[in-house]
Amino acid sequence: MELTILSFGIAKDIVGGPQCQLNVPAEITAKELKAQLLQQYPAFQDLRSLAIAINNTYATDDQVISPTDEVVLIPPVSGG
Amino acid sequence: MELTILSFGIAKDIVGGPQCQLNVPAEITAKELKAQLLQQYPAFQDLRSLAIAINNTYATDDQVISPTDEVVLIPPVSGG
Amino acid sequence: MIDIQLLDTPLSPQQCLERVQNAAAGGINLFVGTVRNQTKGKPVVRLEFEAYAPMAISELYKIAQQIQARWPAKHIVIHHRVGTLEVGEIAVVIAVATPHRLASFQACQFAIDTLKETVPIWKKEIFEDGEVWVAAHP
Amino acid sequence: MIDIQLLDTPLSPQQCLERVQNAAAGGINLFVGTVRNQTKGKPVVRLEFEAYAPMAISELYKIAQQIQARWPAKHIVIHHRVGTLEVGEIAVVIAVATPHRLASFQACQFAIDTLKETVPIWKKEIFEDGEVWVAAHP
Repeated sequence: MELTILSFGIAKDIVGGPQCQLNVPAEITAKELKAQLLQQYPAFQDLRSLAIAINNTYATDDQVISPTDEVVLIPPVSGG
Repeated sequence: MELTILSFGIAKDIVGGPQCQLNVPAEITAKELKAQLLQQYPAFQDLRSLAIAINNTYATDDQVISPTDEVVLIPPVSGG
Repeated sequence: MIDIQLLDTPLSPQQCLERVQNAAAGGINLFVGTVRNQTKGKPVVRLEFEAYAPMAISELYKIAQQIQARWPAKHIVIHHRVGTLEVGEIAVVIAVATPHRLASFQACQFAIDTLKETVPIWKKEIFEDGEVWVAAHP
Repeated sequence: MIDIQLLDTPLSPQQCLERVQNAAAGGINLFVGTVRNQTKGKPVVRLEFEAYAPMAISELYKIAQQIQARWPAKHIVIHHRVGTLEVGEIAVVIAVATPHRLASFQACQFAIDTLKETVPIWKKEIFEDGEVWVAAHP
């Protein structure tokens, strides 16, 4: 399936913009998506962390992503 | 010697005003002055603490008081 | 009362304080995070804050709710700035009012510590010769 | 910069904050102590604060100096109110600015904890049916 992924901070620089399309297997989990991203964009491997948010909440590793979910890449946060 | 003693807070209520005169032996120490006060005004015995300040500083027990010192009774503080 | 805001205009600590003040409060702790003029000795020109707004607000609410579950903090305000900030400007204000003072310190410190770990806000430091996303790399 | 004041007029947290703000500070902690509407369930009508002023100022300076010896706190403000205060009014404001946030929390908490132990200021709570010098008796 085709997934639209939003990015912020350094993730935006790594994928080349605030939004990208990714072709992923159906019923992919957050953990699998992350693995695919680390392979497709090796620069993610240099980060302190990379989290996936689904619909405004941190995803659990085994959470299944549906095509209508809002999927967001969360590189290490640095607010405050 | 005659000593002028300033009082604040509940100490003022106990000695009956912001200032009182006390007849004490020459070269009295802070500890001895305190003992005399506890005897002369037994209500001081009910307080959590009673400190003596000499010239704007907490006195040590063995500090000798001279007639020109500013002597102040410091009952338990409660600022803030 | 929980008041969470992301703002692209200057923050007002005074307003945050007034919002938490109440007759049952004895202690109010306010944390104000400002933009420092240097990082590891290197002069900072300005900062840029970016937020994933809906989730940032949701995570900030969670922090406030966790505080209310752990401490008797009736009123909590967390305002975070986004956009471009000059040196000395205020990036975040956290205000917590509690009946006794210790809880206000603990709750406010919990808020800023947790904010820095969980809230999707990112800070880019702009130096004279480049820029860095703060804390992105180990 | 150390700014210590005993005032018989309302305190301004905003002014205290502005005085400690500086370009090298990353964290500012502000503690605001206010008059609670009750003590152990008994409604408080008002408070009266009395200070042995010269020594209170001297002891507050000592606290600020101890802070500067222990933490990198360039600027410290402690303003304490004296006289009659109504419920909700501000009795004390402490502001500490440090390069990093943890020190600002620690130093500010040290200041209020030590103030309550050493500074010759006394608080009388006025109830509807009497008055009590706070903490005088065990």
